[in-house]
Amino acid sequence: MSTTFTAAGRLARNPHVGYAVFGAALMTLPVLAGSGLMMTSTLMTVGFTLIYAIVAMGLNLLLGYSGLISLGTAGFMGLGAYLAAYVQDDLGLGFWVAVLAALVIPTVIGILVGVVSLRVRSIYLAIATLTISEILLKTFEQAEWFTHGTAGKQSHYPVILGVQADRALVFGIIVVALVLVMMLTHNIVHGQLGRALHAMRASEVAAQAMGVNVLTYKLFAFAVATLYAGLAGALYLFFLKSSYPSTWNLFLSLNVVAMVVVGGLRSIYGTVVGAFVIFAVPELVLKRLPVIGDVAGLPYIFSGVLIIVVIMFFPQGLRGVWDVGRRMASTRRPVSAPVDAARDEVAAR
Amino acid sequence: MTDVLQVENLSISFGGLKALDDLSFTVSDHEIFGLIGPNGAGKTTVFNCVTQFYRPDTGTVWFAPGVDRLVRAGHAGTDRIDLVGQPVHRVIRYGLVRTFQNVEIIPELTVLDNVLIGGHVDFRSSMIAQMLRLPRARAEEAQYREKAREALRFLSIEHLADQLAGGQPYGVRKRLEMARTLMAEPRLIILDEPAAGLNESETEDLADTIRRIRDTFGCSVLLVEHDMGLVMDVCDQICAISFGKFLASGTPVEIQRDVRVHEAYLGERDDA
Amino acid sequence: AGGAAADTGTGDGSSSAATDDGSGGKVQGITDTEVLIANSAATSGAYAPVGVPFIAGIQGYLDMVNKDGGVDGRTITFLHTDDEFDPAKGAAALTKFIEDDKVFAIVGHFGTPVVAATVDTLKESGIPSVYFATGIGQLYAEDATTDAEGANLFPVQPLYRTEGGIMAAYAAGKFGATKIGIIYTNDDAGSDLEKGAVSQITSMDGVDYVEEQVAAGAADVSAAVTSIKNADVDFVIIAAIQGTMPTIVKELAAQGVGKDAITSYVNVSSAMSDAVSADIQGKFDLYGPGWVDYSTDTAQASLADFQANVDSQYANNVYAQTGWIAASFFVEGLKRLEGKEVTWDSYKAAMEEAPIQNPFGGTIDYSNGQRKGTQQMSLSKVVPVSDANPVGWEPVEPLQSIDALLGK
Amino acid sequence: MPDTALSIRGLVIRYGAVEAVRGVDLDVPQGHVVALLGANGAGKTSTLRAISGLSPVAAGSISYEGRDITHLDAEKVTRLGIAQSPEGRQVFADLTVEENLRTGAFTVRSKAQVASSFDRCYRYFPRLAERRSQLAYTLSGGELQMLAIARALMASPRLLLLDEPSLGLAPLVVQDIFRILAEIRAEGTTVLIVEQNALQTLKIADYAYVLATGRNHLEGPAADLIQDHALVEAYLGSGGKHPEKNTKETP
Amino acid sequence: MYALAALGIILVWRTSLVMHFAQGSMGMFSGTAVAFVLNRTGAPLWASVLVGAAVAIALGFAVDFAVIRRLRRATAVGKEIVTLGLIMVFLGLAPILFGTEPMLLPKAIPDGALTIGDAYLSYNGLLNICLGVAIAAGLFVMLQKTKIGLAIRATASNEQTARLMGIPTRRVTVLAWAAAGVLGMLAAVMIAPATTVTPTFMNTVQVTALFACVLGGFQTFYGPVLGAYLIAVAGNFLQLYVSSVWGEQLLYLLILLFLLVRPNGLVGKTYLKKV
Ligand SMILES: Nc1ncnc2c1ncn2[C@@H]1O[C@H](COP(=O)(O)OP(=O)(O)OP(=O)(O)O)[C@@H](O)[C@H]1O
Ligand SMILES: Nc1ncnc2c1ncn2[C@@H]1O[C@H](COP(=O)(O)OP(=O)(O)OP(=O)(O)O)[C@@H](O)[C@H]1O
Ligand SMILES: [Mg+2]
Ligand SMILES: [Mg+2]
Repeated sequence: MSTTFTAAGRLARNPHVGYAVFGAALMTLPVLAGSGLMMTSTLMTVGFTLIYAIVAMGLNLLLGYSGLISLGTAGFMGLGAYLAAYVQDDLGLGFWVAVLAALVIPTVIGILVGVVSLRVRSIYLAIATLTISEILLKTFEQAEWFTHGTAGKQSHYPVILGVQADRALVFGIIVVALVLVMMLTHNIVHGQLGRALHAMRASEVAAQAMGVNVLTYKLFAFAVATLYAGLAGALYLFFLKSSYPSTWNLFLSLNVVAMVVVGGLRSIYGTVVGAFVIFAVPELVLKRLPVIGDVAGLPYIFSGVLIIVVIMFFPQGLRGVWDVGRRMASTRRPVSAPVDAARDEVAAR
Repeated sequence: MTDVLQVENLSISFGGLKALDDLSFTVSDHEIFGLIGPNGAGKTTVFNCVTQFYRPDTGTVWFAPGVDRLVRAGHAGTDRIDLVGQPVHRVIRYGLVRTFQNVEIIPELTVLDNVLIGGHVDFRSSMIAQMLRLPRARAEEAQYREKAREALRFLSIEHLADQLAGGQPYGVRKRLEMARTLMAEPRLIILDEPAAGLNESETEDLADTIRRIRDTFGCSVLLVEHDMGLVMDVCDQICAISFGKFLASGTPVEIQRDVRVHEAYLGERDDA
Repeated sequence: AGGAAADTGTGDGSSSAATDDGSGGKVQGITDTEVLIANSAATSGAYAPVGVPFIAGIQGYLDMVNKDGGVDGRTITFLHTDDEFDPAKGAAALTKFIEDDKVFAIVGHFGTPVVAATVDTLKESGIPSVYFATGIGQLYAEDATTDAEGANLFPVQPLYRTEGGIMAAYAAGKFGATKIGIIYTNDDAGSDLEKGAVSQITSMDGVDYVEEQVAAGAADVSAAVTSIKNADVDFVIIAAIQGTMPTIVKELAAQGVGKDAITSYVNVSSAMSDAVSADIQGKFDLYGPGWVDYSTDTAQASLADFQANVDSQYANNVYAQTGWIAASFFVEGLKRLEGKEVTWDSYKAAMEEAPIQNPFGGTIDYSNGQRKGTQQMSLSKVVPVSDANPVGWEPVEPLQSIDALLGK
Repeated sequence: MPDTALSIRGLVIRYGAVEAVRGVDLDVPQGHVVALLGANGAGKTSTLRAISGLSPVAAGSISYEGRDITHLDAEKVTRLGIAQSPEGRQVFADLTVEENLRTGAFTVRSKAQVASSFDRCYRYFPRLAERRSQLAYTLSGGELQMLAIARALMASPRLLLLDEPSLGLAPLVVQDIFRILAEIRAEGTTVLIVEQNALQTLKIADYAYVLATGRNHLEGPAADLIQDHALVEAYLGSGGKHPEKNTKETP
Repeated sequence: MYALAALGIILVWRTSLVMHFAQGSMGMFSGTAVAFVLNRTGAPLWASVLVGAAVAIALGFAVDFAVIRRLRRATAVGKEIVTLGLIMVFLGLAPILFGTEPMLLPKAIPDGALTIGDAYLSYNGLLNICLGVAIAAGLFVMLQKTKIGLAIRATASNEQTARLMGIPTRRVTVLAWAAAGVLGMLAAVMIAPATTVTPTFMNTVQVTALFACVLGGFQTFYGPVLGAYLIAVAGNFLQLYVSSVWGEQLLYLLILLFLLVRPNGLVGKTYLKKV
């Protein structure tokens, strides 16, 4: 009895089990929706939220761990979406090739772009990536053979292993992808890779002195971020069955940054929460509130206010709520406050 | 072959300012070598030139970390190499590690994780292996954790291993930086003002630690410090510089007797 | 494509509408007292200036109908939500309407990105969808017999391609242009207009063209205008909507291009004529097609109704008027079923039954699966605002089709 | 006893759950040099920052010349004539040496006085005069320290707070610093100094406090404490290494 | 006009180290206010602009008091995201407050143009350019030569230490936000005559202003002004002589390549951390 208990305890403490359980919980949503206990539209909103959580996870790795800010997320996500559509629908090569293309090509382009743009720092990098995103966006509008231009690209639910997917199945794929991404991210940040990224953010010079090849690791983080963005783009396409150029604009990139910041830098679950707050809360909560939901434009304003308020009260993101809760639960390890202060100092510099 | 580091004719200038002017000195095996000089004499600049944060205008920095080390770093067939022109992040591969004048640690990581960064170059598992958490990578991670704990134990701060580095007092952070250098199997450790901000008894502990490091790890130490008590206590050899130029060198006793050093640096003889 | 999806709809309606309510005559969102319809539109942020009046127009018409007791004893309830012009949000909203709220029809589906993302969903579900506030090509069909081909879609507003063709036809047919300059924006409106115009021009003998692209929303279009000027054209098509159109016109005037120009019907509003009339005064004329014709008595009556039922701030707002039109088209279908059973199929059949009168002039014929939106356009030109002409546009030509214009 | 310039009662400072200062009392008489000593992490810096309005004060009070300044904004504290050379130098990295000094004199209205302050600082630290148009971040460690001290002097403060002024300075310059302190004191400036260099500090100070783990541990006229060197040594030496193990010590 | 918007961004960046994404939206908001006053009350342009300036200043104050000031503990990115929230608020508020009808603004100088050879330049355009250069020059002098300038730069460099020096950093930041607001408003008023006043009319301005900032470098005030004019000229040139379809992409690509060569912009200095 007690041995099973400890084994179970160990299992429960394994973060990967946590992610799997999280995924399993999400998998019940299509069932709920199918049985009418939950609105089907909620399933769609949650699905898109999870897709954004995937992109945001990549950006969190970039921003939270490596301290690099990218405003090019939307462009790469769009590229993933269009590639998936092009390979699946125009070339007819099927789901797997489409996913592969959406993973590989943006990543390769991301790395190439990274080689150029990672030479510039901080704010310049942000805008350099914005430049790339704008170039991609303009290309989506113009390259009709590829994107169907401003009429928007249409696609279909994929056929996977001979099975015609439907909304619930694509949702399931999104969940699986998210769980894998969470696990992968966990592995990256809880090991040598993550430490090297940390070191790079805290002090580039010290990191170099410790033998961290800064450019390689920046590229690595950038590549992972584009990989996730490409994946998310493909999932977006399969879920929406369409892609429209102007979707992939600066505003989306900023929203993804907002998800990371609102959820909390360097927090895996926080990123999912952030995506939920930024994308789903306005849809599922604000628009359904009395008064606010009734006046056109008000929910939108309140989404903005929501972002501001969260950052005002939880400068470390909503993850901070978790930390505070944990600190209250066990006063044994009062660790995060000094770090906050230290982080402020870093930020102030 | 008994010289680990040979700095020859090093010069660098910033704009019109000649920060280093034809400076040469040599650090031997197992030696604790002190570099002293007035503020702005160029000591930190020497360190930066040796570790390639700055590209010197002229001069060479010969480093002889031992043949196996060179072979491991991909330089078979030589017994020393010129560090000038090497990328910064490669320098540590040869066994040359430094600390910083303004302690550089990662506040958001635990003390242990901070030390683990020091082992970065020796980490063998590929990125992929780490991302997939293959058994090999896990084993290596465990092995390095143990090594990092040892390093912390060596500096008597093992009990702080799991605390965040950010909240630690200055003294602990300095030790932490030192523990980090031990992870890289150093041949030469460069310390920039390790005693700054420490009180007298802590400084004494530091002297002891530096000697123990030298003896345990069989490496050399190159040290910049304004605390003459420490310098005179631990150093085997001292080189004094002023305005980027060589001023004097010798044993602590010789340096203390040197008039030029007194004029430029030490002032009245009432401290030490 | 028809075969696979044939089970969702049942052909051209006439055979199935009245009787078949079991398998083919699907129905939802309708009770003895109420009809539920919905749309999502961007009513916040950048597109609020279009979305908000549009919704107000729809609601205004429905209010008028409901005040008179509704249609066949049913009042019409209109649900709408803000999709922020985001296709993901729009798709979720549409799912909500169709599957959760179970509305009877979608009226005034709004915005290119959202419509493009959901047009397949609409076709799959078979839900009657009346009026699209966009002009994208996916809505166009010559003889849609199944929902998979878009039989359940009833576009009203001119599709940009159609309009582009008409603009070119006016240029050549009315103004005798032989070399037409096209300045188009890189958004859906601009490029579809451009495509329509170019395909029309290439089908006409002896007419040539040059074209320049500008960014939608660009503040500086001088390069494009200079190119057009240097090409020495004799007529200019300004394929741009909203803010970019005045930018281009002002630049044309500023650079002294001095050739008459035509722009999209979307721009035919007092706000736009205000924006440019001073600049072009005495330099050249700016024309714009219209798919409505206020000159008729019916149109004047409709305008009075419109102004009585929508917020006074939208009295001259074209987007509010299009909302009004959208609702009236939908209601027309319902009215045709008075006393009969209302199902999706019967509704679609009713829409095809006979051409439908646009309250502001013109008719649209959906019979035999035609889904082409408005096919005839009038022409008006910018004049200074006066008491006689409060809108700043003066009618020049009545509604005409391309063939009529080219004298075929 | 002359008027009290600065008086601190029961000061408590918390960073999140860490209690860095746990009830410190301290008096600085007008025109005196008072030393604040203690091991690493004893709470000296936190105390100085609290005086300047940079640390959040959880409990206790700080008054300056009879006026309560406990929760006063940093910028207003400075306007009262309190200047600080902070720990870690904190110079404006992307400003030149001269501009840095000018910020120090921000609260000084009179141009003549600013000019004379410049003269004085450049006289004390000729090295800074040589480097006056160099960007601060390129300075050496010691030069930065000089700049931080000089910048505080530029305000011609009536109360000068120095946090480890000798850090990173060459022995010769350290001697200069202590000489300068004596000179400043002679001009009537009150000084509260935090130092690791206990012996030398006690030599020029009038009175000294020793803190350990955030509490008053020992105080007395500096001359007496020098005599009692062994005692000082014991306190200064013990607290540093394992501060968190020392919790049982209370006065 | 890009120059002015860019200046506003730089001003906020220099004082708060926050990338001001809402610059365009705030300019849009106060610019719309100008148009609203002008169209509804028939007030002359200059009076409307004054009202707009008041609105812009009030907005700057409001944003600083209500939001930025309370963000002491937030990171720079956090603050940047707050400016994103502000975009949504202003974009949402504008149609609700000022109605959804597109509005118009006349030019300051209605007509007349200068012709130099083939090129021509309207007097209004000339005014815009002069104003841009003059404001940039004024800001430059203010920043480099005056005490307020020093206070601004010190605040940007290290806010806490600046307070320690007795610099009223709050007033400095509020000033910067208000000034940025006015600059945004001016940019809006200049650009408005060329188009209509809608919630989106400042979008390209925002993006172009950001590009102007990197092109010119964030460290100086004249850099971004230079960058803005360069982008305008090069953009036109590329579209005229290369391709109206791909000209813009090409321009962006060039900016990117330029950054490769000069990672800190035209007149930027490298800022190396010294160890
Ligand atoms: N990047 C640089 N640009 C301009 N001057 C520099 C730069 N780096 C160093 N200097 C100048 O070179 C001189 C030597 O600096 P360095 O930091 O080596 O001195 P140091 O001997 O370490 O002094 P300290 O003991 O004060 O730390 C100083 O006067 C400094 O101002
Ligand atoms: N910003 C902060 N956040 C969290 N903890 C802090 C912070 N600043 C100081 N501390 C903690 O408060 C305690 C007192 O610190 P303080 O800097 O006041 O000590 P000190 O006496 O000046 O030490 P030192 O000699 O190292 O300068 C230390 O344990 C330190 O780790
Ligand atoms: Mg140094
Ligand atoms: Mg201290």
